[in-house]
Amino acid sequence: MNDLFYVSAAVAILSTVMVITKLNAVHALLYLIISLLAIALVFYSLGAPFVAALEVIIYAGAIMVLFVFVIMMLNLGPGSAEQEKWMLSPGMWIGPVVLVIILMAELVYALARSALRMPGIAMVGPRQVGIALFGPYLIGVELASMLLLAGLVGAFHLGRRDKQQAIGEGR
Amino acid sequence: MILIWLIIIPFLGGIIAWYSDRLNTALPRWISLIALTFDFALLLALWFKPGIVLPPAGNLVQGSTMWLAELDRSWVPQLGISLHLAMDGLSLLLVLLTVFLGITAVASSWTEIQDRVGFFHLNLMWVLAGIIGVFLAMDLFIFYFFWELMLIPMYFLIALWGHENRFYAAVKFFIFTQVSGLLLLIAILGLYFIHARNTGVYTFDYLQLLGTYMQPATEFWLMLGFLIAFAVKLPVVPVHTWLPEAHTEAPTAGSVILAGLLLKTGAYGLLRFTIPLFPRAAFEFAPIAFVLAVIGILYGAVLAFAQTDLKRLVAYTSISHMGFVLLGIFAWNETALQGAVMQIICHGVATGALFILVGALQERIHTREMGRMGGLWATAPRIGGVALFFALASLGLPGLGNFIGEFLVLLGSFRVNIAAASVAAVGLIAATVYALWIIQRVFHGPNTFNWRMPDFRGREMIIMAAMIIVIVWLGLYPQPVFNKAGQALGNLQRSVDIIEIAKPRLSRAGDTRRGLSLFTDEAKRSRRIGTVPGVPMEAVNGR
Amino acid sequence: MIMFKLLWLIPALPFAGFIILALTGSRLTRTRTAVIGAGSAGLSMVITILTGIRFIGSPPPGNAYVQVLWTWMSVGGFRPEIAFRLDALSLAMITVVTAVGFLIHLYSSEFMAGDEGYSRFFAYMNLFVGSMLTLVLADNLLLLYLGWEGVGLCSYLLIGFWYKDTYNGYAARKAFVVTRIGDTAMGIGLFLLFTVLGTLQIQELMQRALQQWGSGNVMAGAAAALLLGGALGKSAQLPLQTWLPDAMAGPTPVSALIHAATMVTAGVYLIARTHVLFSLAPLVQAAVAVIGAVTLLIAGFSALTQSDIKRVLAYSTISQIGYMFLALGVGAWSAAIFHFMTHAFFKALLFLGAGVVILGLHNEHNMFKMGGLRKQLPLTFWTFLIGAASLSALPLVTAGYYSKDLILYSAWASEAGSPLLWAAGLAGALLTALYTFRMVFLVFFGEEKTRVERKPGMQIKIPLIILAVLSIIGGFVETPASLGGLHIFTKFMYTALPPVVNLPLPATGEFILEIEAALAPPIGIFIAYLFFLYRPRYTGRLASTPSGSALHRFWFSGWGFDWIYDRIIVRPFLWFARIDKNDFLDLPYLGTIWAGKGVNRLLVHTQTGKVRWYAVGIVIGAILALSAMVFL
Amino acid sequence: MASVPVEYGLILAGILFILGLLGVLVRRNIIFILLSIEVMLNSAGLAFIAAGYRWGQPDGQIMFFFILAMAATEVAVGLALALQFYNKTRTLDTDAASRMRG
Repeated sequence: MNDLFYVSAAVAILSTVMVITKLNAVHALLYLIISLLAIALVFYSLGAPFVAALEVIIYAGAIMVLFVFVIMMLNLGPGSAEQEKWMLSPGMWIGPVVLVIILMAELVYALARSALRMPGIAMVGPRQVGIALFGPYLIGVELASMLLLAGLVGAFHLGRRDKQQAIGEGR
Repeated sequence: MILIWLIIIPFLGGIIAWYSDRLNTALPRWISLIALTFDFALLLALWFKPGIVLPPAGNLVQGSTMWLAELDRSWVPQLGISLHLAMDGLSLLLVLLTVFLGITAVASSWTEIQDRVGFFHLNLMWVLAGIIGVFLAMDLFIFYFFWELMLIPMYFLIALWGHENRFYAAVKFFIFTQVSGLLLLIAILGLYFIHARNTGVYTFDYLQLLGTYMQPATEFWLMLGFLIAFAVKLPVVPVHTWLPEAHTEAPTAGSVILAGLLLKTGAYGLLRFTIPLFPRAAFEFAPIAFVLAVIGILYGAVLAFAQTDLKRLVAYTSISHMGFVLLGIFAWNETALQGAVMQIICHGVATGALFILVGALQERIHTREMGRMGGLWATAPRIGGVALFFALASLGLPGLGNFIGEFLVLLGSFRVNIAAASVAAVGLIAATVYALWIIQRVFHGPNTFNWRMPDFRGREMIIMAAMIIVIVWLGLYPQPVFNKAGQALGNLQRSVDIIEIAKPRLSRAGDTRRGLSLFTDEAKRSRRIGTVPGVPMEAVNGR
Repeated sequence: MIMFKLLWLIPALPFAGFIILALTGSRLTRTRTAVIGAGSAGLSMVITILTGIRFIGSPPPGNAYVQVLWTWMSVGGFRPEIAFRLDALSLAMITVVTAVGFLIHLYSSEFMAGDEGYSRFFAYMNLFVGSMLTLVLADNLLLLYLGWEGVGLCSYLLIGFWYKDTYNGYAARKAFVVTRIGDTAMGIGLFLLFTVLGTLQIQELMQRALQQWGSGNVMAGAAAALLLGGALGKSAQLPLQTWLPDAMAGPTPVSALIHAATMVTAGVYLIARTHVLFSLAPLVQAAVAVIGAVTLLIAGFSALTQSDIKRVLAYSTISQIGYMFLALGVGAWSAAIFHFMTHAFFKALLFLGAGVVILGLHNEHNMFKMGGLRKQLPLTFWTFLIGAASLSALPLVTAGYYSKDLILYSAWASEAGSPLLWAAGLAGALLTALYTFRMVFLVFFGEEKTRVERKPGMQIKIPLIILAVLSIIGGFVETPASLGGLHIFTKFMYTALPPVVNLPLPATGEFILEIEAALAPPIGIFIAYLFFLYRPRYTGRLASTPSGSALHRFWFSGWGFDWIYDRIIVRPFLWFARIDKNDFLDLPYLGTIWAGKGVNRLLVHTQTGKVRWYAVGIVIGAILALSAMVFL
Repeated sequence: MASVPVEYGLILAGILFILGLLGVLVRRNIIFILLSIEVMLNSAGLAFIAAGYRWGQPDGQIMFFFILAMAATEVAVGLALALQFYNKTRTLDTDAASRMRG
């Protein structure tokens, strides 16, 4: 199990690096899917098989498909990669990288301060999760459903092309 | 119950006036007038209520015997908030002034306001309700509530019906009063918690908070919180600059209420709260207050003279006159306090009348710039005569009420601080300069711009006649007012004396107060309290 | 006693007249206005005279009668009353005020006939008479102060009566403000007196002062000096004399009543009333004498150079009040009041005569454009001549001689007197005769330069005649020892004022003093004749020398006092008012506004509108927050 | 079963999080920004899972469940916005939408 964790962690990091550096959106998306799958494995190795499955089905499946659709609808064409390259000038990396490294150093320092190489305890199966989900967290679930509904309505509203725009394009 | 009605009548009157606007634009005016007249009648009933016997000297009498009318209902007992309204002679006088000026304000805006009449009267009546509440509240929480309540309608009065620069003026007014109001809130809460820590009783009740013991430094800072809030309203000189703007830009009724009433809430606060609640700190502060008062008197007068905008000029005179009030309050002897109360009332009436006059002029010739006026006496002798009268009242002509106020303030403060009183007296000369300047610039001289305008007629003459009668009455026979105020002021003074006896830690300020051993009755006073003039209490008590 | 009960009517009647005229405005006819205006003053005079006869006939106990109307207020031991006190001093004052007041009202009813502000004029005049009577009759200093300010107000209103001319307004304001400076000093004096002695009731105050203070007490000195400040302002004495010449901008009857006969002598009355304080403060009293002496000389020299007939009379008034102050300063209280009385008669007469001239010549004030009016205005000439003789103190026949002689004698002989004061007075007497007859010669003698357009009617002539008679016989009630030694007036005054304490002086000494005092006026008149009638060229030559013209200008401008006050008070005040019009103290608040706007302008740059930029902000915030959590 | 130390999971979450953050900071294309946000959300979920693993409780997984719901909503709305944005400006460059600068 340990090996699984280390390997999939390495894969996740590498593919995530590719996500933020690739110029082509579809390529980046594919790397993200790989990253998500690797993280699903990490979840499994951390004793959360149910979530690992969710990760694969919902994240890597459903959400990523949304991205694919949108990229398809935008229909960016061949020039987009060049434009992306122009937008991503090397000098721009310096500031963010410095900031991010500081943040990371702080995170690691914070973790290292309480370093107790704590081992995990046990696998938590779908059953326990389900009981908790529909027991004490029931209101949370309801709220999540409402959030999803709101997202649905919002996405529908925003994604709709208003008439004027449609007329403008038709001309 | 009569007290709550005093507040509710204008409050409801305002709402009804607002709605009645839709039926007829004259209706809000009549409704406001009727509501205020009703209030006035209630107050007259209180005025003629059989007098209350003064409690024997040296006893702070609490409870019903102190008041002409009282209402004390528990409201939020958990936090010690109660709906405690009470009226003594001082409050009665100030509420009477409020309603009287309210009526004149409604009458003076009869033709001036043509836009959103209903809403205007709503704001007007609510300001009045708030002011009445401030004068009646005996619970600090309720007091603060009314204190804030009167600001917001005032803001709208300035911002919606004001003149050219109204938004700037309204915002400036609001920020000044709001910031100082927050200091007041902090100080109230500080007092509340200190009282609770001392006694375990959480209460906002004024009478219970009187005499709360605290460290001198704490007392000083809390006193400062109260003082600043009231000083901004009064206004005392370095924090006065909202006043000229607000007064100038407000509509006539707004200026009348600002100058006649809102400023008075500051004076009332000092009188009722700042000094009785924090006597030692206040008396320690007294020398500074004297200096500020004197500066205010002279500076306001000089700046009044410097103005070319007539309304602004009148606004600056308020600063000068309220300096006398500050002087009188901090002198804290009967003569000076009575003078301060008299000055409050007379300044309210006289300055209100001057603002109505300016408003009437502006309505007729559409300018406030004195350079564009001159020689108006020939075309409007009545306006000229009335203006002359109130200018004379303003410069403190004997025989008129303002003189009584200023004279008594100076007489009382002379006993406490000769230098302050003497320099303040110079303010009378400066007052002469600006008051006569108004008359010269507006009514005398050649009528360069060939103004022709209608003179005062019925409605305006009635307002003016009422105000003239009040001023002359107060100038020649002010005793009824002194009788009413005397009992209340006596109670306030006694409450301070008792606190000083109860806590035998007389500070240096105590000496300042009775420092002039030259003067016999101060020495007498000291003997009553049990000190030798000039010797701190510690020495007497052998500490 | 019934007569005394009517005392309150004496000031009340003019006040009633004022109220009626003020309320009716210009709706009454001119005749009715005049009847109300002059009638109220006349009625008041009748009551005064009846009361006076009664008072002299059977004096009330203590030689004083006090009528309390009501308690003004009662605050913390301060309990002034609206109360009137009739004693010898106030009786003399009210008699003069009502008599001269009524005559001038009568005169004005014709003099002002063509003026559009007819009823306003009479309203103000009535208000003045009422206030003046209140001042004089007041039983306590606060009521006196009410009258005191009231007359100042009326002076202001009447100087600026022709308000359309900006200069008149200036003169009026100057008068009010300058006198108010003195009034404020007086007010502080009242505070001091009440604070120390605990009352403002005059008799009570004087008694307590005598009990509590010895002679030379600092408090008494301070109080007396402050009251003196008020008196100096009101009576136009050095250094507050500058307003009176300008006050001549008002109508001539006003100058006659307010600025010659009555109001300006209020200061003399005040000092006489509070003489106890001044006796307790010898230093201040000496100052009164010195101020009087210096003022009478300075004003005399200024009068010599004026070309405006009314300004000559104004300076002469200052000078004559200087005599009264001199008398007060040497303790000759009665002499001061005596001179007040005769001065009221002849100075009112002179002003009224000058008014006739001015009216007749279409508002011409310049004496050099007049001349030879003797033939055209015979009655005016003769009465004016009588007034001038009385002012010059022409010996034996005029009232002015007797009063001035008394003052000069006291200045030498009194305990507090000194030969220097006497010399100043004597020089002043010569000067008085000189400038008075300069005026008479310029106006009534010489060649006729203009035609008189308007001849006076009966309402003008009657007051002139009565005042002329009074200017002659008014002095016979008090004569020096060598001329019969009548002392009716001073004896009467001694019931209210202490007699002057004279050093023993041999009878021959007194006689010599009288001769000298009697000689000064004729010499002055002779010089005037020499310079202004017989050989006017000399004058022109003298005035055209460099030092002569410089001196002329210096005297003409009233010794440069106006210039000094303009530089040290008026201009700094105006300068400060101008630069501070927008209030320096608002700057800190404006500063906060500017600071707020400045910071806003800086922070605006952080709002780039770019999402990534905001994200960087979040990251930096996160770093800081985390640092705080980790490292703190 | 020798288990993975919880810290490692947390560090992995941290690394992924800052990578996502880097993406947000560096990329101007709105699609990439959304992708990077997904990475960050996911790493947050990972941190919860790691915590849940430490205590053997289901709460961590439930938090992940909620994050998942939120991410789905966010992506739906965000992508709709991106479409709208592209329709309006004909670009995906977020810097083009800077009308709110002060």
